[in-house]
Amino acid sequence: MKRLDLIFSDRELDAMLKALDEGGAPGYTVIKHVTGKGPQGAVSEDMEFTDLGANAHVIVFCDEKVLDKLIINIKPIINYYGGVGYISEANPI
Amino acid sequence: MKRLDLIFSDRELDAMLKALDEGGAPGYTVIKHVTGKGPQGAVSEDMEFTDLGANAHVIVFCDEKVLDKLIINIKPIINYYGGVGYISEANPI
Amino acid sequence: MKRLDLIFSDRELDAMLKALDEGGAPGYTVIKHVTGKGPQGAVSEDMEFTDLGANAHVIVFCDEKVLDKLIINIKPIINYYGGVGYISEANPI
Amino acid sequence: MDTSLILQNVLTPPVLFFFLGTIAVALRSDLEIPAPLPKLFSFYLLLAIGFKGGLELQSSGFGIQVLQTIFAAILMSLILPIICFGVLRLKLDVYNSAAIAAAYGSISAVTFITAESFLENLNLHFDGFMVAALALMESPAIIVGLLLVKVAAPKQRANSKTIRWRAILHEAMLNGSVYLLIGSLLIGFLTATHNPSGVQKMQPFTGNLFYGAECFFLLDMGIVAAKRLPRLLKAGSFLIGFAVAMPLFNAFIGVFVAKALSLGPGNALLFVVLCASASYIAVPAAMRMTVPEAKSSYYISTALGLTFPFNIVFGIPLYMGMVNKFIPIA
Amino acid sequence: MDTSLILQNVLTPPVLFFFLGTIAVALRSDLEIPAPLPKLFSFYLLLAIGFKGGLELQSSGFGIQVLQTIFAAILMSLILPIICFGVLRLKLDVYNSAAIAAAYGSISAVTFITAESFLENLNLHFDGFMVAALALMESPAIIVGLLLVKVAAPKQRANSKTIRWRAILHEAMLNGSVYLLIGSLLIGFLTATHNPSGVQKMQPFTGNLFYGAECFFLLDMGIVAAKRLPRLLKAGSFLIGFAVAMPLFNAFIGVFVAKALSLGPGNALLFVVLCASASYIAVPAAMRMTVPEAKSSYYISTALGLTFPFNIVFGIPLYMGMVNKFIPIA
Amino acid sequence: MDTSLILQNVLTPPVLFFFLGTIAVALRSDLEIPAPLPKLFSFYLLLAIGFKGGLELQSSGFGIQVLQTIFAAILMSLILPIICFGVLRLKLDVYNSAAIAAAYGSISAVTFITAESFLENLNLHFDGFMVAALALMESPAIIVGLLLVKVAAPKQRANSKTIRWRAILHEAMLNGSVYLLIGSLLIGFLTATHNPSGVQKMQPFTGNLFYGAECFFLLDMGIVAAKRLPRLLKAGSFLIGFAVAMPLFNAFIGVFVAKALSLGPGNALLFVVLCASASYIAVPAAMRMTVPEAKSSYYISTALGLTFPFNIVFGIPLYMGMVNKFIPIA
Ligand SMILES: Nc1ncnc2c1ncn2[C@@H]1O[C@H](COP(=O)(O)O)[C@@H](O)[C@H]1O
Ligand SMILES: Nc1ncnc2c1ncn2[C@@H]1O[C@H](COP(=O)(O)O)[C@@H](O)[C@H]1O
Ligand SMILES: Nc1ncnc2c1ncn2[C@@H]1O[C@H](COP(=O)(O)O)[C@@H](O)[C@H]1O
Ligand code: NA
Ligand code: NA
Ligand code: NA
Repeated sequence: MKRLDLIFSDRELDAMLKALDEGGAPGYTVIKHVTGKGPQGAVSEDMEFTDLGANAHVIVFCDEKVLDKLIINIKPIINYYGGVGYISEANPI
Repeated sequence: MKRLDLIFSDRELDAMLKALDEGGAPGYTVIKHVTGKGPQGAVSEDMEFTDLGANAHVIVFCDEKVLDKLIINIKPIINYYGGVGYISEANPI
Repeated sequence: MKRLDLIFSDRELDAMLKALDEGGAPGYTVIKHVTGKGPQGAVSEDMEFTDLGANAHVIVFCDEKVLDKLIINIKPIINYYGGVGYISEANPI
Repeated sequence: MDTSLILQNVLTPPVLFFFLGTIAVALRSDLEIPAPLPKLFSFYLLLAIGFKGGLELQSSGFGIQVLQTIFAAILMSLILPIICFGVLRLKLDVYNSAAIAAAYGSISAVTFITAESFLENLNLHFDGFMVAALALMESPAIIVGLLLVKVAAPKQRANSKTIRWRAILHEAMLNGSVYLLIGSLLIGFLTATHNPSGVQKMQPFTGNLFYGAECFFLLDMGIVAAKRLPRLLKAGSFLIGFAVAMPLFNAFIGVFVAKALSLGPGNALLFVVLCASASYIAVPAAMRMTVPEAKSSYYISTALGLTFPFNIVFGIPLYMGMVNKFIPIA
Repeated sequence: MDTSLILQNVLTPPVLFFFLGTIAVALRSDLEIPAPLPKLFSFYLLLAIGFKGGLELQSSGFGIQVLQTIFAAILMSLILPIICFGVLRLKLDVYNSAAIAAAYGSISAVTFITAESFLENLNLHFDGFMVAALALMESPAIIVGLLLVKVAAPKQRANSKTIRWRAILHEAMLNGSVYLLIGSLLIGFLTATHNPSGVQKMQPFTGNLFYGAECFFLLDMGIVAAKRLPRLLKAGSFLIGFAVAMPLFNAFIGVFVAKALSLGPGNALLFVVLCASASYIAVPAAMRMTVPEAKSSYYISTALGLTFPFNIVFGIPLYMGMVNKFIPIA
Repeated sequence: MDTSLILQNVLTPPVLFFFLGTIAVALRSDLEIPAPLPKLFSFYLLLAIGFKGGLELQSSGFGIQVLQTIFAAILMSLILPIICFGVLRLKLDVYNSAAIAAAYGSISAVTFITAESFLENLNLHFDGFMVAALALMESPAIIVGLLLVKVAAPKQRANSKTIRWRAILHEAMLNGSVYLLIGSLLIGFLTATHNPSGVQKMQPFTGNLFYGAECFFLLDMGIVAAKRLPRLLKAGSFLIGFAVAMPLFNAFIGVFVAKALSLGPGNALLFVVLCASASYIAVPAAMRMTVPEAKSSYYISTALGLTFPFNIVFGIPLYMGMVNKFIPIA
C-alpha cells in the first residue's frame, strides 16, 4: 500500500478533504497548526490568529489504484494554491 | 530499521503507550490533537472539549524484531477500539 | 527523493532550522507541541508552560545530495542536545 | 404564556450567542473556536458553578429537603435510563440503546447553567444544593447503562471482553469534568466555612465573569451542535423523534417528583432540567471505553445535536411553564 | 502640541505593551504567545466591541447622522482602494496592487480599539454607531479589490480560473471575524432592547476586562508586527514609503469627509482611523483565495509590519491633531 | 501556633485547588489542563504581578531600604547556589550539582504569589518593591551555576563546547518569563507616573481577576507537580532530603538577612520565600542549553516535584512562624 503526505495552507483544508473523499480515500489523518517553509515563503504560528491560519498536514494510507485517482483530484488545488505532496510505501500492521 | 505509524483515539493513548513500553519500544513520538476520518467515521477538533478528545498519532522507530513484539501488544487495542497502524522503512541518520 | 524526519526538543528549533536553511533544504515542515519518549526520558505536554517546551517534529523532503549536506549540519546539534533523525524514501506527486 | 417565556429566553445574550454559532454553521461562515479554547471555558464554567454551589450549600446546610432532593436526583439518574432503554430497544440494538439511555439518564452542565441564568432573569430563587444534585447524577447513569448491557446483551459479545468494573467505576467517578465539578463544590464549601475573605476574592473570577464566559461558550456550543445535526438527520426519524420527545417525557416525570419534594419553582425547574437534559461529556467517554459496539455518532448526535439545542431554546421555558402549572406558588 | 499627544498616547498601557512585544523581538527574547491564545483575545475583543457598539447603537438610534456616517464609511472603503491601486501600479503588477489596495481600503479593528482607548484617555466622547461603520467597511474593499483584478488583469490569467463570485462574496461577508463582529453588534442591540438586566450582567466581561485584554493582545501584536518588519524591508523602499504615506493621505481625506459629516472630534478621529488603517485579517484571507498571484508577504507585511505600528504609535495622535485643527470644537 | 498557620494556609482556595490537582493525579483521574492554557495563566500572572509591583514601586519610590533589599536579594541569588553546590557535591557530579544549585538560587514566581495571598489573608502589609527583587533574582543564579561548571568541571568536557557566554547571558536575561515580568514592572511604573486613569482601567484585569486565575493555575501546578514526584522518588533519598532541607536552610539564612534589613514581617516573609523557593521556569531552560550533561529530570523534579509543593503547603506558614519568632513586631 501507499502513503500520501500532503502539506498546504489550512485555508484549503476543506477543499482538499472534499477532493480526497470524492477520489475514494478510505480515510485520512489531519494535523493542523503545522508551520514550515517552502517555495512560497515561510508560514509561522504567529499568523494563526488572522484568518489566514497555518499549514495542515494530511496523511492518507491507500491502495495504489486509489492513489492515482486522489492525485488527479488534488493536483489542481496544489497547483493553484501551493503546497507539496509526497508518496511513499507503507503496509498495514 | 522500521517506522510504525499508529493513529487512534487519544482516549486509548495511555493504554497504547503502556503496550509499546512493555513491548520494548526504544522510544516513541506522540502528536495529539490530530483529527481525521476512518471506517468509524470522522473525528473533529470541535469535540475535543468533551472528554472524548481527538486522535493521537504515534510514531515508533525500531528494529524489525522489536516491531513484531509491538504489533502483538497493540493489535488487541486497535481491534477493540478502532484505529490504524502502518509500517514502512526508515534508517537512522 | 528522500524524506528526513527529525524529532528533538523545541528549544533547539531555531538552531535546527538555521542548520537546514544553511544546508540548502528546499523547504521543511514543523510540527510543534509533540511529546514522546527517548533515551533521555519522557517529554510531556504538561511541561510546556515552563520555557522548556515540548518536542518539535521536522520533516524535510529533498534530494539525496542535499540530504548529505543537511546531515552534516544537524548531526552536531543532535549529538549535543539529543533527539533522533530518520531517513526514508518518498517521491513527489 | 409559554410563548412569552420562550421569547424572554431567546432574547438573552447566552441564547443569542448560541444562535450566532448555529447560524455561522448554517451560512458556512468559517468562524471556529479552535481547541483548546472550548476546554478552557468548559473547565472555567465547571469550576465556577461548583465553587458557587459549594458556597451556597454551606449557607443552606444539609437539611432534610436538601438530602431528599439529592437522593431523588440520584434515583432519577438510575430510573430514567431504564425507561429510555425500553423505548430505544423498539428500534435499536442493545449496545446503542444502552449507550443512548445512559446519556439521557445523565445531565448536561451547560443546560443547567443556562437554566440558572433564565431563573436569574426572572428573579426566581434557586439553591446551591442543586449543583450537588447535578454533580451526583453523572456517574450512576453510566453504571446503569453498563448493567443494561451486561443483562441484555447476547452472552457471547463479539469482542469477548469481560467488563472491567474497576476501570468503569473509575471512569464514571473520576472523569475529569465530574471530578473538577465535585472538587470545586468541596472547595467552595470549605472556603465558605473557613476563609470568608477568600470567598470575596474569588467573586470577580467565579461570579462576575460567569455570564460573559457562558455566552462565549454557548457560541462554541452553537457551532458544535449545528455541525452534529446533519449526522442525526442521517440516523433517521426514530432518533430525531426520541431526541425531542424523551426530554419532554423525562421533564414531565421530573415535575411530579419536584412537586412531591415540595421544591420551590426555581429549584423545581433545575430539577426538571436535570431530568430532561442529556450528557455529551462524561457519558460518551465512558461508553466509548466500555461499549465500543455502540456507534458514538448516535449517542453524541442525539444528545448534542438536537436535545441540547432543543432544551436551551424551547425546553427551559416550556419546563418553566410546566412547573408554573403544576407547582402553584405557595 | 502633536508631540504632547504622541507622548500621552505612548505612555498608556496598551501602547507600552505593544512596545514590550516589539522590543522582545528586537532583543531576540524567546517571549512568544503560543497559538491559539492570540485568537482567544482577538475573538474576545471583536465580541466585546461588537456588543458594546450594539448597546450604544440602540441608545443612539438610527438618526440621519448615523446613517450618513455609515454610508460615508462604506463609500470610503470603495473609493480608497481605487486611489491606492493607482499609486501601487506605479511600481507593482496588477495582482499585488489590487491585493494591497483592498487591505488599505479595509480596516484594522485593533487600531480602532486603540483609538477608542486614546479618546477615553482624553475624555472625548464617541458613539457606538462607529462600530457599525467598522463592521461594514471590511467586505466592500475586498470586492473592489477583485473588481480591479477583473478589469485590469491580462485577459488570460495564468491560472485560468474564472472568478467564482459566490465564493468570494461568501468569503467577504462571512469571514469569521467579520461575522463575529456583526453578530455581536446585533446581539448587543437586541439585548439592550429586550433584556436590560442582561446588559448589566455582561458588563464585567465585555466592559471591565476589556482594557487589560487589549493590552495582552497588543503585546502579541507587537511581537507579530516586529517579526514582519524585516520582510517589508526586503520588499523595498517603495512599499515602505507607501505603508507610511498612504495612511496619512487616507487620513487627510477622512478628516474632510468627517468635517462634511459634522462629526464631533471623537467620532471624527474614529472615522479617520478607519480610513487610515489597513486590514490584516479578513482581506488577506480573501486575497489568498482569489488572487493567489499576489505575494501574501507583500500585503501582510505592509499592513501589519509597518502601517499598523505606525498608526498605533504615531498615527492616532497625529490624526487627532489633524481633527483638532480642521474640525473646530463647536 | 505554626499548626494554626498551616491550617489557615491550607484552607484557602489557592492551596485547596493545588490539592485538587495533586489528588487528581493520585486517583488517576483524567483531569488535564491542555497546553497552552497553563502558559496563558502563567503569562497572565507574571504580567499582573509585574504591573502591580510597578505601581507600588512608583508610590514607594527608591528609598534606601528599597535599594538595600534589592541588593541583598541579588546577593542571595549569588551566594545560595554556592552553598547548595557544596551540599550537592557530596553525592552528585559537577554538572548535576551546578544545575540544581542554580535552580535553588533562583526563585519561583508562583510560590511568591501564594505567599502574597497568604499575607493578604493575614492582613499583613507588604511592598511592591519585593516584585523587583523577584524579577532580579532569576538571572544571577543562572550565571553562578555556569561559573561553577566552568571552575569545577574536568578540563576536557566530553562535549567539548566552549561556553558561549553571549548566548548564556542572553538566555539568563531575556528568557521570555523574566522579560515579561520585568517589562510589566516597568510598564506599571510608567503608567503610575504618567497615566493614572490607565491604572484604574487595568485594575479589573490585573487586580480583581488575579486570585481566581491564581487558583486555576495552582490546580494545574498540582497536577504537574504530582506527576513529577515519582521521578524524584526514583532519584533517591539524597535528593528527596535535599528538596526539603535546603529550602528550610535557605529560609533560615533569609530570616536573618531580612532582620538585618529591618524588613517588616510581610516583606520579610516574601524575602524568605524568595530564598527558599527554587526555579522551574527560567533556570531549567538555561541549564538545558548550557549544561546538557546534567539530567533535566533531576533539576526539574526536585524544584517542581517536592520543593514547590512543600513551600506552598508547609513552607510558607513555617517561614511566617520563623519571621514572627525572630523579627518581633515593632
Ligand atoms: N521540501 C519540503 N519539505 C518539507 N515540507 C515542505 C517542503 N516544501 C514545502 N513544504 C511545506 O509545504 C508548505 C507549503 O509550501 P509552499 O506553498 O509550496 O511554499 C510549506 O509551508 C512547508 O510546510
Ligand atoms: N486510510 C487512512 N489513512 C489515514 N488515516 C486513517 C485512515 N483510516 C483511518 N485513519 C485514521 O485513524 C483514525 C481512526 O480510525 P477508525 O477508528 O478506524 O475510524 C481516523 O480518525 C483517521 O485519523
Ligand atoms: N525510537 C524512537 N521512535 C520514535 N521517536 C523517538 C524515538 N526515540 C526518541 N524519539 C523522540 O525523540 C525525542 C528526543 O529523544 P531523546 O532526546 O533522544 O530522548 C523523544 O522525546 C521522542 O519524541
Ligand atoms: Na437527564
Ligand atoms: Na482603511
Ligand atoms: Na531561592
